[in-house]
Amino acid sequence: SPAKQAEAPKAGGLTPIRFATDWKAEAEQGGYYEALAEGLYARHGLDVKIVQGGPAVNVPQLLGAGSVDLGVGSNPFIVLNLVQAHVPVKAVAAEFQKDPQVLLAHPGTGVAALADLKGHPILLDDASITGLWVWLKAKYGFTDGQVRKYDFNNGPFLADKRAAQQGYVTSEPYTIEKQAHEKPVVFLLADNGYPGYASMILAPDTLIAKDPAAVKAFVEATAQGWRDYLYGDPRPADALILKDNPEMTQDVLDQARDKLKSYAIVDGGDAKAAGVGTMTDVRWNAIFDVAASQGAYPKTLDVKQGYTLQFLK
Amino acid sequence: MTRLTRALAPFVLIAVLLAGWEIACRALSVPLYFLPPPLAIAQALAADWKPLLLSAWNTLSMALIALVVASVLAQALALAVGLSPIMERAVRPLAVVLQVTPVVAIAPLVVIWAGLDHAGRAIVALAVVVAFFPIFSGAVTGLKAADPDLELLFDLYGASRLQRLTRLRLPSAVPYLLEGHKVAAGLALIGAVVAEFVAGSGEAQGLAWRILESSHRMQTAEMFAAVLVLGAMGAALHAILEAAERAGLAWWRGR
Amino acid sequence: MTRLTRALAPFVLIAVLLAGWEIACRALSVPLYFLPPPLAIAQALAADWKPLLLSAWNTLSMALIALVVASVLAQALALAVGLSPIMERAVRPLAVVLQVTPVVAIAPLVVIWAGLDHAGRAIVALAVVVAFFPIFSGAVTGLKAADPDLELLFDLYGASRLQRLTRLRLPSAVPYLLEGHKVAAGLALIGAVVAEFVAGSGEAQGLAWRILESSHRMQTAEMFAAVLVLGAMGAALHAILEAAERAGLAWWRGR
Amino acid sequence: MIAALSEVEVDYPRRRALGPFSLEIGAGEIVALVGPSGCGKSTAMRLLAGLEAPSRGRVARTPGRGETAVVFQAPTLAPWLSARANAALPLALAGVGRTEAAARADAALARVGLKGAEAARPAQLSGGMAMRVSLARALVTDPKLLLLDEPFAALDEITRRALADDVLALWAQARPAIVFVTHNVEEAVYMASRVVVMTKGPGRTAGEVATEAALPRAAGFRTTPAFRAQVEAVSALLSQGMAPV
Amino acid sequence: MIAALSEVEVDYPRRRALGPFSLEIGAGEIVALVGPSGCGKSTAMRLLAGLEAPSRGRVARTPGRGETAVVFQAPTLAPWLSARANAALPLALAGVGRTEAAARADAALARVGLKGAEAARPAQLSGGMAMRVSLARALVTDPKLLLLDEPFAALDEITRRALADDVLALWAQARPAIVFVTHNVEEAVYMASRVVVMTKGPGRTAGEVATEAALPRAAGFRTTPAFRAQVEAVSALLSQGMAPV
Ligand SMILES: Nc1ncnc2c1ncn2[C@@H]1O[C@H](COP(=O)(O)OP(=O)(O)OP(=O)(O)O)[C@@H](O)[C@H]1O
Ligand SMILES: Nc1ncnc2c1ncn2[C@@H]1O[C@H](COP(=O)(O)OP(=O)(O)OP(=O)(O)O)[C@@H](O)[C@H]1O
Ligand SMILES: [Mg+2]
Ligand SMILES: [Mg+2]
Repeated sequence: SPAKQAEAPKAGGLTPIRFATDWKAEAEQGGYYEALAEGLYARHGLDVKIVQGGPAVNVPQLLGAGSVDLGVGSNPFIVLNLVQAHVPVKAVAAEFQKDPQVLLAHPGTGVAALADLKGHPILLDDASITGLWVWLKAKYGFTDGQVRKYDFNNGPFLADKRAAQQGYVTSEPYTIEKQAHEKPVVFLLADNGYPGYASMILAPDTLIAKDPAAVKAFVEATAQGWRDYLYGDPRPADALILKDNPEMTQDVLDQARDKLKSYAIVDGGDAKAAGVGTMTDVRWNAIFDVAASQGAYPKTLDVKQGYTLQFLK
Repeated sequence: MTRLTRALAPFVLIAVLLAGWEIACRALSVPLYFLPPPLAIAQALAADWKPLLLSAWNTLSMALIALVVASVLAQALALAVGLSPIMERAVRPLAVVLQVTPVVAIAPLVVIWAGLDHAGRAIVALAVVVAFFPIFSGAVTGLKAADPDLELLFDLYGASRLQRLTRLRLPSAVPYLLEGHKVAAGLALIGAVVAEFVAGSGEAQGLAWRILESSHRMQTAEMFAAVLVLGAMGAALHAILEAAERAGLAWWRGR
Repeated sequence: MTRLTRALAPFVLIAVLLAGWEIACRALSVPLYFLPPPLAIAQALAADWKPLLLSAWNTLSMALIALVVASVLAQALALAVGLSPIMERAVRPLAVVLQVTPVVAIAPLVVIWAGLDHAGRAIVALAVVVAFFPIFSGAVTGLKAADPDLELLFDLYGASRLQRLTRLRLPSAVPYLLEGHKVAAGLALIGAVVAEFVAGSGEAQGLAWRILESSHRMQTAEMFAAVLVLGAMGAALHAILEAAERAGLAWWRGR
Repeated sequence: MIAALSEVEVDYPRRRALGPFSLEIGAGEIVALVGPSGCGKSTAMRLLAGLEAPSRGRVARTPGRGETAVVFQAPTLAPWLSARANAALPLALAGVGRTEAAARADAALARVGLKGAEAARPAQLSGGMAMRVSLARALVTDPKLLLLDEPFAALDEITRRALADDVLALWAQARPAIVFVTHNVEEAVYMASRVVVMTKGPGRTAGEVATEAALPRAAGFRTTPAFRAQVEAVSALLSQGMAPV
Repeated sequence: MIAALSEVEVDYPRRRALGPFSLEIGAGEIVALVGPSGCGKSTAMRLLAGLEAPSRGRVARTPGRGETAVVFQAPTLAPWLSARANAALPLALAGVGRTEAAARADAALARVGLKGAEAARPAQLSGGMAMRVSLARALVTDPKLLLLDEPFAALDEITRRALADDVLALWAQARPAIVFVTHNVEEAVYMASRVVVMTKGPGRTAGEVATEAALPRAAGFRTTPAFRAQVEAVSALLSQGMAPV
């Protein structure tokens, strides 16, 4: 039970933290793994255990039930959903200033901009349908009828020239090119005005109230982890990732890390000045305006309930 | 009185269970998003009944088509197999492989085959895969359940394989076929839902869409409401098949 | 000769199908990631057989535990229900609701209830949900399939409800129970896989993880190899149950 | 009075099966029921056993639960039980211990000439053997009312006579009321204190023939003129009852 | 010769069911098989029908497929078919048209006294009626070999005699070879040109009694001294065969 975990004796004086990621170990979690591998968490007084996610792992639910202490929120809609469902969980840092989400289309089909995808079938996963799809509909007038299920298998996309598909800038463009020898047209949503953060650290209110120091320690150690992963020696993290996820390969990790840097996913935007993990009220309000414009959320929703800036410098 | 008791029994048990659930939720103050109490589910149901019914209809129609297709295919294959023991030994393992093949694994292939513009076909095909086996297995078992003395009689009169199949084994299989369909009906329904999870489109939003949406938005009460509608559909389908089974068996036994 | 034919039949059919598949793949030059030809799958199998077998064992053990639990629960509940028609009317709709409840919907709750560190328990519980219904339904149907004249005899000798259940209805249900278990075995296997899809975290080691992983990476040949292993397990389990059914029915009929 | 049917009628959807028909069975009486095929004898037996309710008329019965034993027209054995377990069934249901029940069942099976077949399953028995297991099952308890529906029909003359004498010997000990259906008129007269003849279906009473001679019969009873006369009387009633009315 | 068993034996796992036993059935012959319950009569019938193979010995048969008709000891009707459809089954299997098959089945049912019960299901028939449907099914075709396993056991004396005469009339038309099992010695002598008596199981031949009188029997045959003498002879063989050897 959650209560018991929280009061479990600290191993060697370290605070035990179970941290749930939103996907199997990959370069997109490099900062967390680097912090763990380099002992940054331990140096901050934390005994962190990373619980791998997957296509069906629902991090907010795990947090709400107290099964884990901290977790990754993939996109800001998750935070809005938490607020709407009155789940006492908050975002405490945003590791990705730009969401790496992309839409992919086939080359030579006349799709030159996102707006051209109107009427095309678009393959989206479950989380994206309740997330970025809201933004896409609002901005481009897409309709639900275009949505097709994306099972993280590129086959259906490759088989249909009219199709578009979601992806991570760090992952799908590379794998598709490798598999199908076709360079897909890539639209980074963030470059098209999508305001969302990604890879946010979520913390339950109880933990924030009871042990704010631990939360702060985690946020700081993670920020350091990201800096080290991107600009230091990524090998400790890579080794851990490859161990947790034996299906991962080094070439995929390398190209993903390159993309994280070249697109300035982690250290672009506000982070350039304010450091890794930063969030702002302005940005959150912008996010909420987009999300609520389609009627998916009541205008009265108090977005401030969903995040706190108290752990950021 | 007893008739009333009988008619009310399911409702009484359900009411008792629901009351216990409601009380437990309140007593332990379980958060709504974790496990919603029945009243919250009822509210969600009342608020959303219109889109829910529409989704339910979408799912049900897929499931019914799938059930019919599965029924026809499974029985046809069982009959073909019933004509020759060698065919049976050859086909049966393949049927098992089909049964244990995860829908998620073959969904992309089926989607490719059906084309992205025909999500409905893909859903039906996947639901057929899920519902196929109990009917096939029941048919194969039933085809062998004929009275051995009647089998001797058919030997005696020099019945052809086809005659034996249609005039003896198929009628003998009726009780097993009915049972197989009862199990398959639920599987067709859940198969349609699972298929929509993995191969659905936004065009005809079935219950799976509602369930996933509510689940991701942590609106657990809404999710339970959708599951409840699904359960009610399943129960109704089952009740219809149960009645059909009773009538079928009475016909079969001749009393 | 015929014996040989019989033993070889499944393999011949499979070989023919595989050959057709291989030829079609080559003739149409289907890309490997869409639909791999059998030879590619065989290569994947040969390359990965060690981890595959380990994963298969993990999945199989979960499925077997689930099958046993489902069997015990379903039969116990069917017996309880068999004691009173009112209980039956009350419980049966709930069983149907359980059958049509999508594993995906309840998986998060079950995972939380089982505890994140006991993914195995959650997987077993979910697989039990999937495998439960055919056994329960078969048991309920079978409990009613007793010879009406024997029922009269039990009336006459003033048998108690329990006596009637254990000495008449349960033995009469044997053929239906066997059939139910045959269907449930495959469902337990696929249930374990699906449960692992939705409840497994990165730590999970079963076949599901391999299937998903290969599917996501479009290593379709590897995915088919894993599905093939799953299918082989299913076929083996089915063959065992089939033999058990034959023996059970021969015992039951007394010849 | 052990059981009585008063003016009973049994209707099935498209067919009347029996009646109006009346029959009173006194304590310790042996009554034979004869009549054409399909006239409602088995139906009447089910009414006497309390296993069916009449569409009209009244059925009165005094034996309590477990005090009636029936041999149905078909063997009605549980295919999954051995001959011994089938014969022991009424004892098992009455809570008699395993070993005692088995011993008594074996004795009953021996009495019907099935020594050595105790472990056989119904599917391994011949038609007549199965019927005898069914008879053993009825004899294994100590019933107040014994209802036998053509118990000896599948048996050869010699086995048949031996079993008839056996049933009479059993009767002499405990004096249950016995009603039995037979198509063998001589058997009816030999065994019963009263032979009730039914008309063709839906069966009514065509007549009754009572036998004065003491039960069980003295040796040589079958050759007495009284016996022959009664057989003739029953046969005459039968022919009468079968003529179109 | 239509069918012959030469020194056949049938073994079941723990029990010998028959033999060594020999029997030759000539064309147009009527043979009655009598013997104690469980001696292997039904087993011998299955051998004659070609439905079972002996453990030892040889079975020879000349009738082709569909030229043998059998009435099993139990009715063996399809519960989902009406009496008419059950009786018409051999015709349907032989490819006879629907209307003709139904007409012939109705005629066969009428012959066994079941006019009016054509639409009834087996579950709605009495024991004797079901057995008669089974008999009608055997009579509906034109078999070369007719095997009847206690066809009249569940029937009253009058119906029984009428049916026996009916079978004989049928025989007079087409002269099939008939083998029938019965426990009624008088019936055996009345109907058969030859009565084969079997010993108690595993059955061997205890003896044979042939009847000179022409078939079908002249009226009053049952009252001739020859008839009585043959009945006595068969009964004597039976008692002998049942004595422990
Ligand atoms: N499947 C079987 N397994 C074992 N024993 C069997 C089987 N079928 C028959 N028997 C045995 O074979 C013997 C002969 O059986 P059969 O049915 O031929 O007897 P029958 O002469 O027809 O007797 P009845 O007059 O009672 O019908 C019996 O002792 C019976 O127990
Ligand atoms: N379930 C039923 N539905 C319709 N009719 C039935 C049913 N059961 C019996 N009958 C009819 O009731 C009548 C009497 O049947 P019953 O079995 O009592 O006859 P019976 O005198 O025992 O004949 P038998 O000597 O042939 O056994 C028959 O005409 C039969 O067709
Ligand atoms: Mg009767
Ligand atoms: Mg016999």
